[in-house]
Amino acid sequence: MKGMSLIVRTITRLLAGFILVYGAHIVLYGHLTPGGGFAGGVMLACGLILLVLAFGKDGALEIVSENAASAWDCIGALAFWLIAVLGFTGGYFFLNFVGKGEPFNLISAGTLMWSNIAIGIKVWACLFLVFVVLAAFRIRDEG
Amino acid sequence: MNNNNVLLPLFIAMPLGAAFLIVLIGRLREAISDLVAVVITALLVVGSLAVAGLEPQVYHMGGWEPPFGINLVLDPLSTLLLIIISVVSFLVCLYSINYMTSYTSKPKYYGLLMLMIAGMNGVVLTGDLFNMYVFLEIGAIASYALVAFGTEHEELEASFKYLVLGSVASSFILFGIALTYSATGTLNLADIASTIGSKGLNPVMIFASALFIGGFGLKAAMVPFHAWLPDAHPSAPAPISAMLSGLLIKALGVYALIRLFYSVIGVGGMYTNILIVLGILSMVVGVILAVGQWDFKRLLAYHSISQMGYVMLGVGIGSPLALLGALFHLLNHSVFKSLLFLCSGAVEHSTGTRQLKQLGGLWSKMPVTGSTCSVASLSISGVPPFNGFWSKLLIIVGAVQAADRFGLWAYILAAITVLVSFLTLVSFVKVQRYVLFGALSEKLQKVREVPAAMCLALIVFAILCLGLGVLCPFVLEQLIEPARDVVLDKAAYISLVLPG
Amino acid sequence: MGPYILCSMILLLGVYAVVAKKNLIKIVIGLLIIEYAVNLMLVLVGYKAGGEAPILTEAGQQTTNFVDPLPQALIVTSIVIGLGLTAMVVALCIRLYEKYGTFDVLLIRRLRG
Amino acid sequence: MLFLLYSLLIFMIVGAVIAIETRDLLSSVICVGAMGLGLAIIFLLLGAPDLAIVQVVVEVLSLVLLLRVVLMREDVTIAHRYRYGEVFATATALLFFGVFIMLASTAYKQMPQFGNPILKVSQDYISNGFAKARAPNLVTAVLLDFRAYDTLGEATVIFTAIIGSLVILRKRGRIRDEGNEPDS
Repeated sequence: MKGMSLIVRTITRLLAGFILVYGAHIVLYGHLTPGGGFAGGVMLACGLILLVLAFGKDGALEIVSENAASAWDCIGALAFWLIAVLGFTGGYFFLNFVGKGEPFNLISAGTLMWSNIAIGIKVWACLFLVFVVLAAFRIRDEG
Repeated sequence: MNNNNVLLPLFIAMPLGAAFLIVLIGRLREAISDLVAVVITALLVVGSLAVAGLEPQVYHMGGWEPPFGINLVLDPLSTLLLIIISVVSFLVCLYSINYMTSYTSKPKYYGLLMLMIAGMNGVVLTGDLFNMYVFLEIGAIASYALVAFGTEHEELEASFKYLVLGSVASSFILFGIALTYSATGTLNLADIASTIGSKGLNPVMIFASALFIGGFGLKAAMVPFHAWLPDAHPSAPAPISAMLSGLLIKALGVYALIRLFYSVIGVGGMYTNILIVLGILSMVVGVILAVGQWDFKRLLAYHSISQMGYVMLGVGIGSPLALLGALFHLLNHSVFKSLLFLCSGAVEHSTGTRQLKQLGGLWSKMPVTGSTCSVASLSISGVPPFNGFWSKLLIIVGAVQAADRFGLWAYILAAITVLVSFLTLVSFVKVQRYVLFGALSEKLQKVREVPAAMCLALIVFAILCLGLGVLCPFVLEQLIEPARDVVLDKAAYISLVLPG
Repeated sequence: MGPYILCSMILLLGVYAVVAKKNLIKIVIGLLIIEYAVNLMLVLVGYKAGGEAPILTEAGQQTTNFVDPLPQALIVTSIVIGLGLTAMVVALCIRLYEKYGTFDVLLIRRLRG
Repeated sequence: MLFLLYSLLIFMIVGAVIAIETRDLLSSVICVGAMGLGLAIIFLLLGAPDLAIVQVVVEVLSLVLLLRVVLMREDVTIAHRYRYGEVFATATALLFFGVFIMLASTAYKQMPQFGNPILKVSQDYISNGFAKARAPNLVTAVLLDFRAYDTLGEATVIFTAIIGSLVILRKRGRIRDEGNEPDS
């Protein structure tokens, strides 16, 4: 897949940064404001997909390769799983084992923020991965 | 009562973690994925046998009391399903080590297999309606992907059909959940049961239960909703066919229906009649379609529909004896149908075809596959002393005993059951005749027996077939009767989850 | 009651598309429509007249006239499941198109029954 | 407020009809996108900003995915009118519609009135959720604390679906050796 024109590239470079930062904000502040790991993760993926569309597949894959995305996918899932299993330290699967802290601060509500981050990484990686694979899928010539 | 046994969440957490891990590190060495899968399923077998002796108990996820949090419920019915799932999936993993070498991306295969096991364990253990939906989707989505694993024409097409029908069914189930939530204000199964019990069935719950019958009935491949199964089950790789026919339609379909209609919604006359009609239809239509088949796996798939009809019939009749037979047949069917699919896989692995007319005389070349296939055929046809005989006998006697409720119809039901059993026998005599006996054709002279791990899985299954038949009274008393008592006692389920 | 009826109409339209249409893309669109209808039903069931979004904005806020947060949590899950299914069905459609060169279901029929 | 809800619902129904009946696949997909955005506005209207955000971003992504399929071929209109299904499919659908409408018409009369949910369990989340989970966003509190197990399931579903898509999109499914052709 080839990239697009210079104007598109320049605007995308500016815009993608904003989208990525906004996505990260949605992930981090999910327990305080509307949003959460999932919505933020999709936004992060959309930001990267925008880069793929503007700069072509090779340009974006220099930032995150397919293998790396696949690995991050598993790592995010494992991290969330680990948060669940670490609840056993308090006696229950999925116990909110981190101290709850002062409400309305970023570091509060125990595991909620960490869960959001794990989900964010997972969702970002897997959606980016599936887009890249779908975009790269070429129909073989017959015969 | 509530001692929060740490094993309960591990039934879901272990296969989930294993799935993530296999996909992450499986790309380094394929052998790692074999090893992890076999070890984890072996641990699940040990775990399921360990919880078999325990008292019924409830696990509160995250320490939140029901109905505010999600809870896991272990009672004898769940235990029965857990044991079936663990044992079959362990043997299937063992079998896959060699069989799946003819496919690419083995780690992803094991990852999806683990996810499917996690989904089924989740459905079987959960005590929450929406959570049941979520885990049902995990199992179902994993199975859609596994059906398409070979990525050939038929496989993709079967998978598309299965996916479309399956996700429509899931949507109906979710719509039913929305209605149930609206009517009762809760999602906890026991809480729903107690709310409904005090008010009686209102039209909203009737609507919801109709959606549940449609949705779960499709997952269980009851006859008006069976169109996907004869395509999907034969298209999958043989171990996956064994998982789908042996486990998935039971855990996602039949178990969920039993749990919802006996423990939660409560069975009235209308529901039982619907289940009986669906059961009879499945039995007759399934076996009639099966008799004319010449594709080995497709024939087996139609027999799955027919045999699940037996289970549904027993569940619908609902007398203690018929339920006992239904649950025992559930166990037996998962053993002999898995074995038959694995045998068909072994034949396909060695000869490269599964058309009955191209086979023949394999007994001399593949003694292990041949003898285990015969054992399974005798089992499914209901020949004593194999396990299928006893469960069919119990269902037939249960149907006859229901004469006081259904009058003459009870005898007609019993007669149809016997007739279907006979047709099953005819159909499997055909399989024996064309696959194992007769002349060995030119092309098949070089055929060899399958590798040792595959043989081991086949032999263990055959021993289970025989063992379940010979030790029938013991199995009934230890496993099936407690499960049956749980099914019939709705109040006990409510007081188990919501004490006081 | 009115919103429920309209919501059911969307559901039935989706089912109609899945059953009657003979084009892969139309069937996928039917699935998406069914999914919208189910999500809509869940949010309608949880709506409380005059209720606010269930998010506290300051410490010690006493308002409890919130809409039901539980169905909303369920819908997030269900939307995600829907996205996963969409990704998968798209992959299947691409492969089927590669194999058969068409989206027409009537031409994609190797399997019997 | 109710007027707006009804007009949005009718907008969605119209969108659905156009999406199903139009012969142009591209506009069909775009109509579905419009329906999804309508759904997002309904979420916003009914006090669910979290859902609105999720719905919008998911809608964008699934639209991109659907366009990927539709744009695979140059000519995206449906060439000829299809004969409408077999008798069996039509009969099943009609039977289903009949049963559905019959049951729904009695059920919706008995359901709690729109705008008056029962709030049996949820009242506890609303009154005590903040005190227990210490998260101001109650939806996230339910999602990641009270029902975190569901969310693990949800993350697993998307993991499964993505692995499944990768499996389906593999170039080669089987490793073939001499004449190992199952569908000959």
